[in-house]
Amino acid sequence: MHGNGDNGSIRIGFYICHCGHNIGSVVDVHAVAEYVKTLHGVVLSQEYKYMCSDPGQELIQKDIQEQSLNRIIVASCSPLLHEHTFRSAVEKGGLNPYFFQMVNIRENVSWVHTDMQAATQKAKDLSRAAVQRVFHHKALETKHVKIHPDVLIVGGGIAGIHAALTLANAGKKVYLVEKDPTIGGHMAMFDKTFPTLDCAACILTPKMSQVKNHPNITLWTYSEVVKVEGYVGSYTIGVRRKPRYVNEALCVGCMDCIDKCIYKEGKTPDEFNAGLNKRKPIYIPFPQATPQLVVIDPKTCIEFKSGHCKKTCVDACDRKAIDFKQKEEIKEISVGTIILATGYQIFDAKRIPFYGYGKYPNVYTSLEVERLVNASGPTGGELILRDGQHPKTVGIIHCVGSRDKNTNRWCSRTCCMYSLKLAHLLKEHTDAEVYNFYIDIRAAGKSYEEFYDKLLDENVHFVRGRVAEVTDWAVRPSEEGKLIIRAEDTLIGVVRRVPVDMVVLAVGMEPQADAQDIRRLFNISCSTEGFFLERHPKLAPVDTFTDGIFIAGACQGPKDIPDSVAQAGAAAAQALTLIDTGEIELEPNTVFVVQEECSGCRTCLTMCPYNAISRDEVKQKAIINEALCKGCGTCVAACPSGALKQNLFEDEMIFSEIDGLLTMEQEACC
Amino acid sequence: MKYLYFPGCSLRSTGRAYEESLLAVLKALEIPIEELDDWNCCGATSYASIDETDAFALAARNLALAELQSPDETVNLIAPCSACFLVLMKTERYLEDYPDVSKKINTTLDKVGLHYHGRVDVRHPLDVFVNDYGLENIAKRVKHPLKGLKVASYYGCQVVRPFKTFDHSHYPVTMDRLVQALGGEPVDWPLKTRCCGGSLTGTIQEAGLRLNRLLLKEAEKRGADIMLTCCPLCQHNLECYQQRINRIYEEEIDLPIAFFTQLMGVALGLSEKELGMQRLFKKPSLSHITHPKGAVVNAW
Amino acid sequence: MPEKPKVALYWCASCGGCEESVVDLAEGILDVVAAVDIVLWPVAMDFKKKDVEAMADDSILVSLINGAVRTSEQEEMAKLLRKKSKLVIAYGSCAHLGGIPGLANQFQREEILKYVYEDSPSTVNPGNVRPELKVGTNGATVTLPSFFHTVRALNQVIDVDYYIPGCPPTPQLLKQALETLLSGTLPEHGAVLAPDIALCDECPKKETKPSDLKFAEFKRPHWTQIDPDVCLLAQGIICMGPATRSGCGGQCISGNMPCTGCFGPTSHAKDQGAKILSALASQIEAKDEKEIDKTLTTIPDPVGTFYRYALPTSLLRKKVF
Amino acid sequence: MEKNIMVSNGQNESTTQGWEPRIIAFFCNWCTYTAADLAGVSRLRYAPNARIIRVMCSGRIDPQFILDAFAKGADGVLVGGCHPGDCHYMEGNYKALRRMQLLKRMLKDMGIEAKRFRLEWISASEGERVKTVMNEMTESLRALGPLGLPKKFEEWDREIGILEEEVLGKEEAVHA
Repeated sequence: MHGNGDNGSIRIGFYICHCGHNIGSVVDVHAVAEYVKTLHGVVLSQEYKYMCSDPGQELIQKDIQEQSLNRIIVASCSPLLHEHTFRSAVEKGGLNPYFFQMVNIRENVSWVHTDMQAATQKAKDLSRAAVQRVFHHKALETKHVKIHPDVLIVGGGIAGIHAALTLANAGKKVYLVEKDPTIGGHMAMFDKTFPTLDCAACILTPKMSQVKNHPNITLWTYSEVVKVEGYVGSYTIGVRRKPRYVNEALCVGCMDCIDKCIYKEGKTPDEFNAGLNKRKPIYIPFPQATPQLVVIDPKTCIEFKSGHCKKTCVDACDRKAIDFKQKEEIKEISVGTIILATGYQIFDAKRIPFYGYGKYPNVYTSLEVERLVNASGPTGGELILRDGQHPKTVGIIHCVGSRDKNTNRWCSRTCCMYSLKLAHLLKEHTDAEVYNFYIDIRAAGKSYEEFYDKLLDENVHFVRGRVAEVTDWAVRPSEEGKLIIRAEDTLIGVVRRVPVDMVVLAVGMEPQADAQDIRRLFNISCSTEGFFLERHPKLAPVDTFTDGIFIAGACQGPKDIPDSVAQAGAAAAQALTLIDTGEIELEPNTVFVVQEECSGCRTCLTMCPYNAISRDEVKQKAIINEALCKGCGTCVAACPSGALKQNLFEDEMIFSEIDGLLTMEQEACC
Repeated sequence: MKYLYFPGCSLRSTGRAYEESLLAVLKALEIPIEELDDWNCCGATSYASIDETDAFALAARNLALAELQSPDETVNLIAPCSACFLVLMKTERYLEDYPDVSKKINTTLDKVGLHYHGRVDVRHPLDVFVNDYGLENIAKRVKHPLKGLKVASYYGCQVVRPFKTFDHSHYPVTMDRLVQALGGEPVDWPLKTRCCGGSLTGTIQEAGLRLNRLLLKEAEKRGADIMLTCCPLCQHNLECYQQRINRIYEEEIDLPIAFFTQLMGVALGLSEKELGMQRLFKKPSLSHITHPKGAVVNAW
Repeated sequence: MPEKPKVALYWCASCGGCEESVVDLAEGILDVVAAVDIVLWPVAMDFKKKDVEAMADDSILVSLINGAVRTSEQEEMAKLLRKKSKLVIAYGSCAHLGGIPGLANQFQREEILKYVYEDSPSTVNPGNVRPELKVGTNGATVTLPSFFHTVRALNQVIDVDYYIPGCPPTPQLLKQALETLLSGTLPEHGAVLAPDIALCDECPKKETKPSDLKFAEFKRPHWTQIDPDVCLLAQGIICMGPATRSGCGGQCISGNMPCTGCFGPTSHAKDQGAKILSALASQIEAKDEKEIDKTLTTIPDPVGTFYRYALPTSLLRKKVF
Repeated sequence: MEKNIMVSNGQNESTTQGWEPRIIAFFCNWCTYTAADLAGVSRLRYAPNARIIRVMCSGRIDPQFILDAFAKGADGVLVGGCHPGDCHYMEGNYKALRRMQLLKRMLKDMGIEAKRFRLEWISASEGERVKTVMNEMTESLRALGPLGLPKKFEEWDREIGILEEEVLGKEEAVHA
């Protein structure tokens, strides 16, 4: 069907949207509508307050029927936002949705320009281009692809865990891939959680073991995704399973081997305890590690370094689980959707030298303190400083590596609250004087402010001011041997020197070091600061620009536990929607070959990264496999004789846009 | 590429030792420089406080001259004095960032047949030595390692602030790394960039002296044998007022204050004359370094 | 006997090859002569402009005009023939696309005149004399045509009904064309009387081209020993075939020389040069900018290579000065 | 007459009055077009001289489009794609890069100033970059003046059908 009226006439309906004041205040909407009326093929041209509203959409449907329109143009916001909305409106009106064209006069015009005359001219030009373009539009079939019901979840922190359980409980098969030897992520390292002060382990470990034991969850720890191929509905994933040198099937996590290791004492900083103590080359990250499996760290194990170890561990294991020969293996799986929950890393406090981290032993990061006050931590929960003291006074410095042009500009959102929590715990453990140095207290969350009040009652001191430096430079006898925190107390307008025994740096949250690699691997985008970019900040917060890939938790931006869990649920729901629909609509912007125009020169064959183009050796012409074609159009641009065409982006359409944009009345230039 | 050199007034008066040692060291390291022809006062901090635009114009003239004198794509202009360094750089950045300012300044410059196109990069000698020439290369040329010499590096307020330049604005380490490369022992002290009182020593002396006292005492407390500066005014303040400070506050501070280039020169084996050592009130005793055998000759 | 249909042949800015190609009909020319009445053919017959002027408008069935339009005379004759003919055929690359003479659109008129009359090595012209457009000799004034700034294809001067491409067109094409016209069943106005598909379609070496061709460098024919049995592109030699209309029977290719594009683009492409540029560049091996440029330096003259025949009818038409 | 026929460098007074550069920008859907949207959402203000045409990938951009834009009256053409290695379709931007490198050389040979054609890699997060590039390009084109090919085509064609006398007059002028 060419979709044109009787005697093939083109009948265009043009609608321009005020978008409240968003467009109307900068673009003379009325003038544009009037102008478009004068263009060839335009039957109807009108303005409307909110085109995306129901009445707006119904307007289109009504006009299609009453005025037998066969081309629809809406000038409003970005097609990335509402193209789908209007296409379906057009379809409801009984017209093929691809006779629709959108003109972006908000993001591309009214929001970026101030000069009304110039903006209006630009809107006219863009509209004229669209009018000329739609003449070449054709009716197209929307493509559908099946959705493979299995889901890949990357990252075994609280977000990944929650998403995995949600999907698994809904009966979907889930692969949970975690790069560390255990799941649990940062949350497992925390002592208590704000504002409820329930212990992190108590609420997390049950979920961890559920994951381990869930029939629908395949848990691969100590593993990394190395290959991502395919597209929404059918992804092929390659997972590298790093060797633990311990046979998972045999190990029961009795830890005898660890006791028997020829290293009597640990030698390597213990990752789980933020390096506050040492672990052996053969270890279990922490008592509730899931899975309960021993790992051997080849970097420090004598056997791997010299090959001359007594291998006491091997003898210690009566189940013969230890296997130095173990090799990494690559598993290949097929999934339809992917959830990335790769989390965050903490800000490296060394980047702010004048806070003295790494220079003064008694300066700690918040994460270290979490372990320090934790019963299962290196000191069994007793607050002993690196120099053996028990602190009488503690200073907590907020916004370390947050809200700071020199490091990270964003607010890490969690530091205020966990600082309050730590203040409470420190008092509880030591009844020391605790000072909080803050810029603002951001306690925006359910019963967060109340927690802040509680802390005020606990006589924790709050100094409103950004700390200038932490120094051991004593100017008064009272300061000798202490760390002095210098900050301007902006509430009383004086610079204060507060001598303390212990400094806690409330370090901010940053994108994972490998966020960029992950982004490339999964073909999604990052926002400026390096966190994964959501499809829309408000309306599609867990979607990405790549269909079938969703994001959850702190990999999308700093988040506390409740938010991460909520987002994980949302991501799981999005994946479920796809799976249960069973198929997804794809843009029909695929490429096709006009057989009688193709000379079989093979140029296009070298263009396609998806092998969607092959050659009919009998006819000696190119043929396109629509299912594989992703619609980039690279081959079309390369076809030397113009025999390839891309639906929705045919040469004629683009030439007519160019023509429309430029054939303006000379005098009315921009 | 060759460096242009902007001496500034201090290096021709109170800071002569700085210029002498700087030039000697540059020569020893075979770093080619050329003095900026017809340079004029940078305006220091005082002019800007009276009329900023005029001050910019004054400094900008030097930048324009530099462009005339050098064909390089980016003209490296060395300004050893902290004040000159800061003022010239500040001017350069303002002209770059604020078209209206540069328009105004350039119309002024045009009147005397000059124009600034934005090609100048104002450099500090520390930056040039450490980041262009390289610590390894310096270490290679060290004749007398400053063995066992405890050095407090003092940067003063202007070289790393307010602009982020070649080092951390709160905790610079360039001079300390240099000292290390020369075989010396940097003392870690937290007052590296604290105020030396600047011109206060001449105006509200009490305040000025108090500030100097803090610096000197802490440096001594941290076991420094000598304090190095890269600013003529700092050097002057810290050195010349020690006796008065001792008198007023009943202290016994006795700390040599030298320009970092002087100690560089010593390590590179240059003579005290070349390095203007004789101009220091408190001569550091370095004979054990320059004559490790403990030879009879007293270096000073 | 009924009057035979009249045919005119005229040459503008061209080399004469097109005239040759008519003669290449060999004995076939006799059938033509038998079928039609040639009323103008400067190269072969003694008719003058005034004879044509004397004819009634539309009295010529078809004029075959070859050569590009560079002088006022060519313009004048083209317009005259248009007036007198029912049909005008742009015959050969020059009339069709601008042709080799069209490459002169890379230079300014004055540059050309200066070179030709003063600087060229073969010029002996002490007084740097240039031809006068108007010379008065005893009362009479002799005039010469003026030399335009721009070279044009025929359709940029007059309306053209059909095009016969080629440098020169093959006798077969001419024969077919005449037969169709005489048969009275006319193709649509503006048609190019050759297949609308790229040359590879009829290329004898077609099947020897690999499907994963990548260019590390481009070779020029005289730089290399050409393998007669393998696709020239596969040998790194720039062949315009993929972007050029077929119909020539791949003569150059069979002669072991690359296609230089004389048949012009297919009707699905706007700009032959841009198209082959896109196709070839896309297949360059290098990924990094410097490497890519290195490969590209092996194309010494992109415009001359990609627009050898079609510069005046390309999107940009002429170098901007 | 000579003047009119001689092709101007586009700088002649008649064209520059109240003239504003016209830029056609071809942006890829996934990176640069998204970045332009971001610029909008962030309310960054930039010069209104560019008109964006959205394609799925910079690899879709046919050199014909760029030439056509110039021929139809664009003073500059801007092509925007994902950073190398970041293409949503894996390699499209590399294909684009290769074509554009060759196209640049050809444009140079055809007398079109390098500054009139610009290839930029702008990722979805670089809204600021969109603003900068738009402004920079508008400024450099303003400095260059109009390209105005359609006008030039008219000028070039004016010589068709001018009277012999004028030609003669001109020809004499050349010799004098």
